[in-house]
Amino acid sequence: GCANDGGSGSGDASGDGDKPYIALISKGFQHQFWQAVKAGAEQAAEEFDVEISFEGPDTEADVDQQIQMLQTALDKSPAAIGFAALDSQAAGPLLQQAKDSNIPVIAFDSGVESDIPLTTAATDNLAAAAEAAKHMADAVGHEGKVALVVHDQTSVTGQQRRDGFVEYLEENEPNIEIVDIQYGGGDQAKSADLAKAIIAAHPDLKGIYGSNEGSAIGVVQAVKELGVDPATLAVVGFDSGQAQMDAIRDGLMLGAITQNPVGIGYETVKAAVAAINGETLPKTIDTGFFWYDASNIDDEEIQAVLYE
Amino acid sequence: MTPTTADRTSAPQPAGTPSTEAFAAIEAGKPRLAWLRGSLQQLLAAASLIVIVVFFSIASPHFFTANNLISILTAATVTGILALGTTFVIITGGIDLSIGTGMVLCGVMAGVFLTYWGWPLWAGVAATIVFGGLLGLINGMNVSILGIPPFIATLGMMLIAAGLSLVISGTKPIYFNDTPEFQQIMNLSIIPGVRFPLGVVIFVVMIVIAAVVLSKTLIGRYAFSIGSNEQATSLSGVNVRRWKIVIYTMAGLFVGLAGVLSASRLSSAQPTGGMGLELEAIAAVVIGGTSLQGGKGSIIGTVIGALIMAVLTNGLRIISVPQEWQSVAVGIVILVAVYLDMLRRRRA
Amino acid sequence: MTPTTADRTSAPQPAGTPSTEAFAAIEAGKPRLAWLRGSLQQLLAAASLIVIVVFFSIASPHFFTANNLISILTAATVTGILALGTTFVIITGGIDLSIGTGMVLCGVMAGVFLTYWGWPLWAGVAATIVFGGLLGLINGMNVSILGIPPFIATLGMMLIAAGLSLVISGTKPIYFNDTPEFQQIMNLSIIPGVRFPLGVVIFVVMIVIAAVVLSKTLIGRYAFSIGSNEQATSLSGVNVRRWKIVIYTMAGLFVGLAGVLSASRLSSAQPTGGMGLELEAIAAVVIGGTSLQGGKGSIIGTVIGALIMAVLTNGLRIISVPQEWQSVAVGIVILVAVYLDMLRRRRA
Amino acid sequence: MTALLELEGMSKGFPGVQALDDVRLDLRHGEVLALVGENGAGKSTLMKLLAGIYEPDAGTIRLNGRELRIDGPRHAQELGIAIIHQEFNLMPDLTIAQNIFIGRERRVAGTFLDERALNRRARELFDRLGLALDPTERVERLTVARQQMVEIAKALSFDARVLIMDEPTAALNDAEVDVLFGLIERFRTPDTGVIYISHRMEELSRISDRITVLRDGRYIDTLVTADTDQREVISLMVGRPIEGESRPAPRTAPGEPVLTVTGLSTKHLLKDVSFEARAGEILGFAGLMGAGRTEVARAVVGADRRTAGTVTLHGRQVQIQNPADAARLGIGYLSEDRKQLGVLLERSVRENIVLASLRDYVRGVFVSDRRIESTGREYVQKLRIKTPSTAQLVQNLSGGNQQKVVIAKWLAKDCDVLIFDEPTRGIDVGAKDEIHGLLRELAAQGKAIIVISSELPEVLRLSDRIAVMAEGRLTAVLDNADATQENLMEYATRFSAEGTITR
Ligand SMILES: Nc1ncnc2c1ncn2[C@@H]1O[C@H](COP(=O)(O)OP(=O)(O)OP(=O)(O)O)[C@@H](O)[C@H]1O
Ligand SMILES: Nc1ncnc2c1ncn2[C@@H]1O[C@H](COP(=O)(O)OP(=O)(O)OP(=O)(O)O)[C@@H](O)[C@H]1O
Ligand SMILES: [Mg+2]
Ligand SMILES: [Mg+2]
Repeated sequence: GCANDGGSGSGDASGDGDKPYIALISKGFQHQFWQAVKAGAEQAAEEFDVEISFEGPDTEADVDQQIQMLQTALDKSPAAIGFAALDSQAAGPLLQQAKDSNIPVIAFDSGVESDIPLTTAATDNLAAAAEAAKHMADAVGHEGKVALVVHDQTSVTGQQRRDGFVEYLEENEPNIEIVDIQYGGGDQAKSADLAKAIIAAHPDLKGIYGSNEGSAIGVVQAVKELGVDPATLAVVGFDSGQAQMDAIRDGLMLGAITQNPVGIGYETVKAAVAAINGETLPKTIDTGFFWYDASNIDDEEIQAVLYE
Repeated sequence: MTPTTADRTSAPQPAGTPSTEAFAAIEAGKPRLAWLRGSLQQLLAAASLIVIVVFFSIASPHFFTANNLISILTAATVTGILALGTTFVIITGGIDLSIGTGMVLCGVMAGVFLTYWGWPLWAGVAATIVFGGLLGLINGMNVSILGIPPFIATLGMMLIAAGLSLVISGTKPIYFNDTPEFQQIMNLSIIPGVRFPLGVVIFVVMIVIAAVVLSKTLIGRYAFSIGSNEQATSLSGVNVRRWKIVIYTMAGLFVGLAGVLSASRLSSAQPTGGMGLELEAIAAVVIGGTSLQGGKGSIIGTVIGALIMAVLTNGLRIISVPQEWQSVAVGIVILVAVYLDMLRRRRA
Repeated sequence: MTPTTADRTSAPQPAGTPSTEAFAAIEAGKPRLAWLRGSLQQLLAAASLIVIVVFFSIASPHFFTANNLISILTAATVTGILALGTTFVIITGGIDLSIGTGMVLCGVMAGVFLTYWGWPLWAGVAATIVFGGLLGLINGMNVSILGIPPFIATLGMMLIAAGLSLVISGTKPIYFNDTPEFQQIMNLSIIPGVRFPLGVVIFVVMIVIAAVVLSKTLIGRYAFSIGSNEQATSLSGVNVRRWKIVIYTMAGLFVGLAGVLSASRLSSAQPTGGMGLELEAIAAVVIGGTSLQGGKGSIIGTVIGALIMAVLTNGLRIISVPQEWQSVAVGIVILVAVYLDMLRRRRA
Repeated sequence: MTALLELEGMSKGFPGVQALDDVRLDLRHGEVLALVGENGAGKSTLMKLLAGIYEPDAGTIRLNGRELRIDGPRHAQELGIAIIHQEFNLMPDLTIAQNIFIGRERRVAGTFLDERALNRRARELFDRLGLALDPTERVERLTVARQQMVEIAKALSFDARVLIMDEPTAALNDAEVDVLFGLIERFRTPDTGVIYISHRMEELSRISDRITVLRDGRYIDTLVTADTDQREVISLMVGRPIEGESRPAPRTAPGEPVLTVTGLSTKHLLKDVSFEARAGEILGFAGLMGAGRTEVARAVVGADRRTAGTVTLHGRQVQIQNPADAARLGIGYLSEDRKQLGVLLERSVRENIVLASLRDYVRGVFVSDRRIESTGREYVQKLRIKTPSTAQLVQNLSGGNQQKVVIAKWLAKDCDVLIFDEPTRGIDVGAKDEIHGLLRELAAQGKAIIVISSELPEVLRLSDRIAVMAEGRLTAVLDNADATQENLMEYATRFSAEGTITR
């Protein structure tokens, strides 16, 4: 069956419905991360008794598709909009249109560079990636070669998770060399194939960082297929998901950063409700991130932000 | 290319061999009538489109509103313009897979001309369209001089364009901050009060131009002829190579224009994406009844195909069909629409 | 003047440029010798592949190592198996766009059979392959009974499969925790000490099976006939509709197997992705010399095509070409390889 | 006075075949020069050299005494050489007018096409030539004969000095042949000349002034038609004498009916066609162009939809939905349209020969290439198919040899009923005799053979009984003894319902 689409059954809610309708346009919908955001949003929708819909383009390269989704959402005259922009400027005219129609906009995930959104519920990706780099540095003994498998080279999250990692190492770890940065589109098989090529090209590689769920699992897969000893090659990941959690428990992966996607979804809807009610909101809502590894993976606090 | 069994049975030919005069008589009133008959059938071809529109109008009060219909046309504009150019290529029996990423590259080039190099608006736009033509020219030469099969020639171009967009833009979007008028090309409201964007007007103009070129000029005539029987066309003394190059180049000009419009719409040149757009555009062409074997096709069909796709995508969102079901629904509707269209033609 | 290289040309070939087969045929009535000559030429077709391999071997010491070569084969396995099945479809003059997302759907079904329903391993795997055949069967019936053009029929299936994968899996990966042996299908090391995965062996076995089916059975013979002249084949008393269904169904079985292998490799059924894989597989087929017009093609060519793609992707990464340049390089190499192959054939 | 066109020392080789070897030919002003030779003698190849399709390996071409090279089809057109190819070169998706004037469209304001003007020009042309063609009709809807008329009209629409016709009458009826000869006579002026290729010997004396004979790619001789006996030409062509023609002796005991067709009708043409074909006999079908003979055959084998009618085989009524059903029941149909519906051009000779009977070559699941090769070779020898090997692609064979391949395809399959639609189209006199012999042999084995032919002499020579069609109806079934060219023509032109008969 189809997973929790309870809230999005009827699109007529906004016009004549009893409940206020909030349209959420995310950057994707197929990945576990976005499904977790959706789950958080639905949780809040239940709690605050509002109607929501949750949509995102097929890939994070599809700016145009996202703009069309935003356009369609506006045409449905919602009470509020939650928006995670793939490109803030590209969405400019539509955001202006929302403002002109007095539809409050709440930004989430990486945010929207504009003063129209009332607030932003997001992870600080630069800081999160730096945290991953710190753990990587510890694991490789502060020297040697490391490589990155990043999910995307043009999206803001891809760039921030790359740059946060790279900048931390450049500033703090003079003896660590970054030998390669490759992009696998978040596709597991493709990421696995390219991680294998990186490992082949650098036999003395000491660590690889995968910047999202698909990239990280791909790296783990590469390590598995090549039979590399996990003790000699540290793998650091991002986000959660069953496969990554298993890899950490099995010792194939050192650890990973997890955001709080459920929190992002929840806070977005909560802020939207507040905005509908005319309340004032803080400029940003930091939903936080966490490092987890074999030592703390079963902690209650961590389990709450992981998803399978 | 060759008449199918079905065609043969369906072809309505009077028995016997009428005399010359009889032919002359039939001739007298024929072209007009035949044209009427032809366009009536085209209108019938739009039946699926109408059914879909009616369905969504009943399903949601938000669908059949001026604003939403304009949104649909806006959404159809870029794919539609790509599909128009590709129609010519497909009629010759070729294919162009490079239109999606080619369009993205053209958008990036618009950014280079206008933002990096600071050219005036008109020059930047013109240069971008010409650049699209250049991509098409290369495709055309690869196909017709080097003899590389169109699928491969344009697949290569698709990959090259995808890479070059990233290289040239430095993997970052380029914004048109110095030429704020640029975004008006797509977005300017031409009717005060109503949000009727200039881009849609451009789309309509391009439809008319494409239709005229296809039916009234040598380009169209030779496109049909080449797709119908390339060898015979060549033996008739037509310079098939040259005309193929012309046709691919023309398709490239459409790609350039689509690049301008999509960048204008987003007020930025996004260096990624575009991959998959070619399938969407080709689907619009084929749904519109143009044959991938070449020799058969029409502009109005392509427009209907593009509209079917745009209406479906929009309508399913408007009635809030869960996203995972949307592509299932689109797939089924495409199958049914094309099947009904086949039936109609077989019966006709 | 050289009439175009379009393969379909039925009229006389230009002076001094007969086809390879004609050349081989001079061995008047000696099929064995002709075969030898034919396969020698196929080996020559691999020249581009060899050049690329040599280039990368020189460029990096890490390229020509046992481990890396195995990585390349592993990477080629899934696309390669898809390409094998598609070769048959393309030889009939058809196309199958549904193989990418169809494969994803098959993976999800493997998860349903094995994890949700707890079937034993062999049953789950068999059922998945059969399920792939079912998808192919539907494609085949749409194409041959309803008469929907292959491009549209399989495009519809592509969208439907993409949606159903998400619906059935609940947009979550399905893990094979209850059947840990499942991941051995792809990953089991068959040679102790060396990591030579079972999946690659399966790939090789499938190559052999496909080659035999294509050259030695009615399926292959009729695929060529249908692609060469469908109407003449039909009038010769061949049940073209039925054989087309058989061929699409067979391609579907390959899709099912690819679904098993890709899910096995990741020990999970990922419900997303697959889109774009069809172009990659079709590209492998066409690079291998199979004509999209139908009537011409070979399994060995497809394998070479798949290897060229896999070697390129791997090699460019090994020598650390910046990623934005990689797709440019792949595009150029594909163009050049196919162009040289055309030259060789024209000369032969 | 110099000749209009002179060829000297022309040679052209293909891999494994020397198609032409030191051939010469001269065409005088105002004459019709016939070019004859067996299938594969090199006639079409020689003409393709003139049309700029092939480049000669050696040889000189002189037009009005001026030596020249022909660079391509366009150049040939500009030099005033127009050609009707043996195989059609038409664009099926375009209209007749568009086909005729392709590459020569006139434009308004330098840009726009004027469809009306184009159709007007075409209609003027047809009026001038006296052809009944509708300029706006799409070519894919035309029968083979009409396509041939379009090709002829196209060639005559050029302002040509040299007109080359490669077997223009192969698909034509006597009536249309008369029209064509009229056109040729009108074309012939003191400035022009015609090269005319045909396998129909009786035409040569009617139309040609001189006859040039080729054999095995070599020049043999040129004869003045008026002083030459037909038999002499044939023996020069074939290198041996050929038996005269004779009509079959009346059969004493008519065989059992094998195929019985009753009340066959189709949506557009056929009305209530009933006939039977008996074991051991050849049933001929005669009629004018478009009379519906092809349509009868197609409807019987299920290639076209029937609106009414039953087919009975060996006394049992059968359901035939498609040609596969027919083939399974032992009914074979050889199409008149060789290129579109007959051969697989890009496949080998042997593959084509076994296409209809491929199932017989399967051992277990595998196809036996060795047995295919031996069958292929058997028929190559039996029908004298001129090819370097059975692996040769059919597209590299001469037209007549391609036709032999199609015939071989049906001979190789064991059918009870064989329907041959224009089986000897493009086949030389010698081979025609042999094929007639083979058909007789098959009939003698107890099969029912149906032959559709537009050549009345062939129908008369071959058939035990003759069915005549007009406007989709069967107007007569005659015993051979009662049939003459005259009464067949009379039945073929019965254009109203009154003459319709059953059986
Ligand atoms: N493209 C080609 N490749 C190889 N062989 C060829 C090619 N074209 C013609 N031939 C061979 O050249 C020879 C002469 O062929 P051509 O078509 O000129 O014969 P023809 O006299 O026109 O015969 P027909 O009466 O059957 O039309 C034949 O043996 C034929 O097989
Ligand atoms: N593909 C087609 N589409 C439409 N009409 C056709 C087609 N083929 C044949 N016809 C029509 O069917 C009628 C009968 O054609 P058919 O081929 O059966 O005649 P025929 O007696 O075999 O004569 P011939 O073959 O010499 O033209 C003609 O009026 C013809 O125009
Ligand atoms: Mg010939
Ligand atoms: Mg006929």
